[in-house]
Amino acid sequence: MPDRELASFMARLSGAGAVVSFVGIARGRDKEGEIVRGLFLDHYPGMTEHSLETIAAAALDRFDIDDALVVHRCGAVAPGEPIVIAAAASAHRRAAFEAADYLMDRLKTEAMFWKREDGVDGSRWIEPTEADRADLARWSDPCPE
Amino acid sequence: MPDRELASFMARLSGAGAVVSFVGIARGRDKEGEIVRGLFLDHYPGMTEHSLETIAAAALDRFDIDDALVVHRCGAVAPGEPIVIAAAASAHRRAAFEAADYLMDRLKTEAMFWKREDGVDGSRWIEPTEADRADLARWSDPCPE
Amino acid sequence: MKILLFGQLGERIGREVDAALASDGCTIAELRHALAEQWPAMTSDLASGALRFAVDQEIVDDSFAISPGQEVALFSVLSGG
Amino acid sequence: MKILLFGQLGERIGREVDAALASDGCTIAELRHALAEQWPAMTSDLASGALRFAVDQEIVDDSFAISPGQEVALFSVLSGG
Repeated sequence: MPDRELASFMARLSGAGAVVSFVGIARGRDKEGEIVRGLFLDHYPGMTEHSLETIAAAALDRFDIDDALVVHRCGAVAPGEPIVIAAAASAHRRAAFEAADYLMDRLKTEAMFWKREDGVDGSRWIEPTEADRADLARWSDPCPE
Repeated sequence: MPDRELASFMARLSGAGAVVSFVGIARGRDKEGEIVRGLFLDHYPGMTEHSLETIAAAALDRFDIDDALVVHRCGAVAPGEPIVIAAAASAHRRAAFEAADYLMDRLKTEAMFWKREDGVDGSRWIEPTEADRADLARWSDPCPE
Repeated sequence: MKILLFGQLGERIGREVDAALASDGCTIAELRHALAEQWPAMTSDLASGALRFAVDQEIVDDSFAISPGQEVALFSVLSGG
Repeated sequence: MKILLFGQLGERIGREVDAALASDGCTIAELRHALAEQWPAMTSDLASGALRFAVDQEIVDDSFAISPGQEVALFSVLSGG
């Protein structure tokens, strides 16, 4: 549950003034507006966790943040249920906002999941959208590393 | 507590795919690095709440979001305690990120509070910083209303 | 007439002061003048233009005429959230 | 040799398949060829270049030589989070 994840993330901070968190929720409609009965997120135990850790570590490297959190569901997820929480903590709010935004843009394309939408008329496996790829490209400008 | 506020905000949503929340935490050091023992937030019952509602309503007007939340502490706040939670929920994540960022920029300058930092060598009443005013000015470009 | 004060002003002068002034049709300009006379510690604040008045929880300007029974508040610069 | 499959490929072919191939020094290129022969349903995927192999949880290229006992996985395009 995202609220408990947020509480435990905040409990481990010391000195941060700002925490930005993102919660992604499974939607009951697909991109075409058709009903989605549920999602199934296939993953590769070990490599999937490593992909999430790599993304969190990149955010810690790139932004002036104290801590970063990525928790992702796998397996079956029903509409309305949270899929992911990503959060960043920093002294001042701008860095936390940017880092959380960055975490999500990378997670949407690079998190190691294979996602199936189960609709009324069958299922389909989905790939990152062009919009997801464009969001990620926002960060490829020379960065303040 | 921000985690409970987030949980109840999420419980009232239906159909949103993205929730971005900001939690501000009282810091134990002031801008000069001096120890802060506590904050006191004076407020004007009625008008202060109205100022928060006005800011939330402006975010709902300006961005493609389903819901917005602003909860602010008043009175005595100890270092490490949360002061504010602001959140926005939307179908897609970009609008929620922008709205949460906007809520905070407005709250930092326009929320009707008078804030005193109690340090080791006395207290001082504080005003929005130049950085806060510059953050707010980011939103004064022609907006997508 | 009762005036509510907040923040630094409330701490220095009092969170609620009683201005020696009839509230019957008195304007904000007249109130500003009366407060400066009664509390010299507020004079420079009142002259600086940094203070704003609210009547019944709405910000008003100097020409506003206060009716009896209205809630009057005097704000120094906000800190924000 | 056991191969782990995920996502759509795992659903179509099986989440774990046993390639008729000695794992003793076989390269990824050889494995790709053997899989295409054994599962014609994978041939177009394997030819498209959209699939990637991982050995012991590291992405490897076609020249990589698999040692006995290593964990081999075949990925189709990720969906992301």
